[in-house]
Amino acid sequence: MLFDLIASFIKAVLVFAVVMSFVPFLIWLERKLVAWMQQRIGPNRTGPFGLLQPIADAVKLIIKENIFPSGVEKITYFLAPMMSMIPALAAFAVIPFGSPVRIMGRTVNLQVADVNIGILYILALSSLAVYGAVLAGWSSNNKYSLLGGLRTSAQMISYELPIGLSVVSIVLLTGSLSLNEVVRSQASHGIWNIFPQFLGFIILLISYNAELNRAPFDLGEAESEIVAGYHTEYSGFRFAMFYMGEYVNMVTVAALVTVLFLGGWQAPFGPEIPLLWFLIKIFAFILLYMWVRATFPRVRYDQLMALGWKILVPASLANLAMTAVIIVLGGPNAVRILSVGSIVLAVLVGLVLKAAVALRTKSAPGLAPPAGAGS
Amino acid sequence: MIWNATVPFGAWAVLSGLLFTMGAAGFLVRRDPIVMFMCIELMLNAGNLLFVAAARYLGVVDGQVYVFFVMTVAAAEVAVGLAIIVAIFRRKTTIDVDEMSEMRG
Amino acid sequence: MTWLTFLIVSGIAVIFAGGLIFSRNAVHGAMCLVASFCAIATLFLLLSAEFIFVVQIAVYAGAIMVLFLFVMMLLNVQGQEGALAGRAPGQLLVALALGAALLGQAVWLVARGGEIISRPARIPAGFGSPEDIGTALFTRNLLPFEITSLVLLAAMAGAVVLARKAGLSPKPNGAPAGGKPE
Amino acid sequence: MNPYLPILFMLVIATAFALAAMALALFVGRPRPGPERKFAPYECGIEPVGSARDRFPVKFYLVAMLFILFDIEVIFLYPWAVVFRQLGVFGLIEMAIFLGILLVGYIYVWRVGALEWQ
Repeated sequence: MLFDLIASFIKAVLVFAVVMSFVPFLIWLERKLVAWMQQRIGPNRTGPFGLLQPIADAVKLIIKENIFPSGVEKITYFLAPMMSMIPALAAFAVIPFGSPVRIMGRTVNLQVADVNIGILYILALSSLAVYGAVLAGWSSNNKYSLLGGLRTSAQMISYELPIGLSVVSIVLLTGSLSLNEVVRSQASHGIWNIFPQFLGFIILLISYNAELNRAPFDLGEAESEIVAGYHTEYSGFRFAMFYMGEYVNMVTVAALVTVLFLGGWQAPFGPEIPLLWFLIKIFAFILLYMWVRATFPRVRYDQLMALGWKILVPASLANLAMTAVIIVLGGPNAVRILSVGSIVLAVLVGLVLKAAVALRTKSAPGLAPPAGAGS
Repeated sequence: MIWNATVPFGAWAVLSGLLFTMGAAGFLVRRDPIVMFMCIELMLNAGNLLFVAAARYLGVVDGQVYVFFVMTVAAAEVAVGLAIIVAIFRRKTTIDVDEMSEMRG
Repeated sequence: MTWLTFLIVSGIAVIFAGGLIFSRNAVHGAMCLVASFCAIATLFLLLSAEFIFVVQIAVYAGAIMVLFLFVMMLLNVQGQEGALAGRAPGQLLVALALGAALLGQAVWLVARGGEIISRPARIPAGFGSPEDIGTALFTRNLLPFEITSLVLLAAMAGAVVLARKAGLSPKPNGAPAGGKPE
Repeated sequence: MNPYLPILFMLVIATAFALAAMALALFVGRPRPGPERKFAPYECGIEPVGSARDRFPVKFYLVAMLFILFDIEVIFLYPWAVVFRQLGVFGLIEMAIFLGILLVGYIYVWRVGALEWQ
C-alpha cells in the first residue's frame, strides 16, 4: 500500500518532469526544423545551434512586467492560461509508456494510473482544454481575442467528434477502454492498429492537427486576420503558459496516437528496450506534425468547418460501420480483412481525390497553380 | 476513527437534497435565464448523484444507466432551451425573464 | 469511501454550487458550476461509478457548459443583474419555504431512511465499469436507449428550426434544400 | 490502493507548478508604473475602436449545439464498443437503429444548411 503510494507519486513527478523538459527542446526543434525547411537559419546565437534559445526565452518571459491590461476580467484572465495547461498534463497520467518492470522485487507498471477508462479520460480532459481558449478570449477585453477564442473553441469541439468516432473503432478492436489493454491487444493481434484502422488513423491525424490549433488549422490565431487570437493580450509568463500548454498537448497527443495506433512501447524489430521505442515513435509523430506545419498553407475557416462536419464525421462513421460489420462477419480473420480492406480503400480514396482535384483545376483555370508547382 | 467509518446512505441523500435545494432556490431568485438554466442543471445533477448513490448501496448498476439517460435529456433540453433564449434575445434585445412575460405572439 | 473524503469533496461541490447562485457574473457562475460538476464527478468515483465519472466530465463539463459559455458570449451577458436581485418578494419566500421543506425531507431521510439502507451493498469487481454499463444498457435498458436517439433527433430539429426562425441560419428564407451551395 | 489516486497526484503537481510559476512571475515581474496608455489593451496595435464585447455570429452557437448532441451519441458508442463482441449481430442491429435515427437528424441539419459556414 505505502509502496504503491510512494511509487505512484514518484512516477507522477517523473512523468511531469520529463514532459516539461521536452517542451523547451521541442520549441527549439520546431524553430530549427521549420527554418531549415523554409531555407532560413533559425535561432543560432544562444549556445551551440541556438540550443539555449528556449531557456533564454523562458528567462525573458518570467522577468517581464506582469501586466494586467486595463479592462480585463482579472480572475478569469489569471485562470485561463492554467486551464489550457493543466488538463494536458493531467491527461498524461493514464498513458502507458512501457511494459511492467520489476523494482525491489515488486512489479511496477510504467504508467502513472492504470485505470479502466483511460481512453475516455483523455478525451474528457482534452474537451476541458476548450475553457482555456474561450475564457482567455472572453476576459481579454479585446474583440480579436474574443473572436479568436470562439473560433478556436468551435474548431476544437467540432473536431472532437471525428476523434471520438475513430477512437470507438479502436475500442471495437480492443474491447476495452484501458490503454494498457489497447497495447496488449495489438500484441495479441500481431499487427499494429494503424493497419486495420488506417482510415481512422488518417482521420485522427487530421483531427488532432485541428484540435491542437496547429498550422494549417491555426485559424484561432491567424495573425493576418485576428492578431494572435485568444492570447493577444497575454504577455510574460502567462503567455508562456499558453505556449507550453500547446507543446505539452502535442506530446500528449503523440503519446496517445502511439498507444492507440503504433503499438505503444512494442518494438517493430529488434529487442524491446524500455522507453526507447516509445520515445522514438512519439518523436516521429511530432516531426510529422512539424513537417505538416512547414508545408501547408492555412485553410479558410469555412473550409475548416466543412472539412470537420461534412467530410471527417461521415468518414469516421463509415469507418466505424465497416469495422463493426467486419468484426461480426469476419470472426477470427476480422483484423486481417480489415487491414487489407482499409489500405485498399485508402488508396482508392486517394486516387479519387487526386482525380477530383485534377478535374477542378482543369475546369477553373483561374485557380490553377502556376506551371511547375505540383502535379 | 469516525473519519474512516463508512458513509451511510443518508449522507448522500442529504447532500443530494442540499444541492437540489440550492438549484431550486437559485432558479427562483435569479433573473438571468442563463443562470436559471444552469440552476436546472445543478438540480439534475443532484438527482444523478442520488441515482448513483442508490445504485451503489443497492448493488444494482441500472441506476448508473439512468444517469446516462438523464444526461442525454439534459443535453437535449439545453440545446433547445438555449436556442429559445437566443431567439428571444434576437428579437427583444433583453434577456430579463420578467421582461419577457407576455406570451402572445 | 470514508467520511473524510466524502466531506471534503462534497464540501467543494456545495461551495461551488453556492458560487453559482451568488455570483454576480454569469461567466463566473458557469465556472463555479463546472468546478461543482467536477466535484460531483469525483463523488461518482467514490461510489464506484468510474464510467459515469468520466462521462460526467466529458458531457457536463466538456460539452454542456461550453454551450452555456458560448451563449453568454454571443448575447454579451456581462452580469449587470445583481445577485439575488429583487424578483417579486413572494418568489424569495417560495424559495426559502422550498429549501426548508427539502432540507426537512432530507433530515427525515437520514432519520428514517438510514435504517432502510445504511451500508453499501456487496458489489462484484467490475461494478460500474464500461462493460457493466454496456451490458445493462444494451440488454435490460434497450428500449430507453433507442428512444434516446429520438430525443436527440427532436432536439436537433427543434434547435435548428428555432435558430432559423430567429434568422440565424445562413438561409433564413428556406432556400431549396439539398442543393449543395457552391 | 484506489487506481485513481495517482491521477489526483498528477493534477496536484500540474496545478502546483502552474500556480508557482504564476506566483513567481507576479513576484519577479512587478509592473512598473507608467502612463495609462501602457496598460491599454494591445488589440491590433492601434487605438481600440468600439466595444470589445460585441455580439457575435450565432453560427458558433449552432456548432456548439450540434456538438453536444453528437457528443452524447459518441459517448453511447463507447460502452457499446466494449461489449460489442458479446452482443454480436444483435448489438450491430440495435446500434444501426440508433445511428440510423441520428443519421436522419444529421442529413436534416445538413440539408437546411446549418453546416454551412458563411
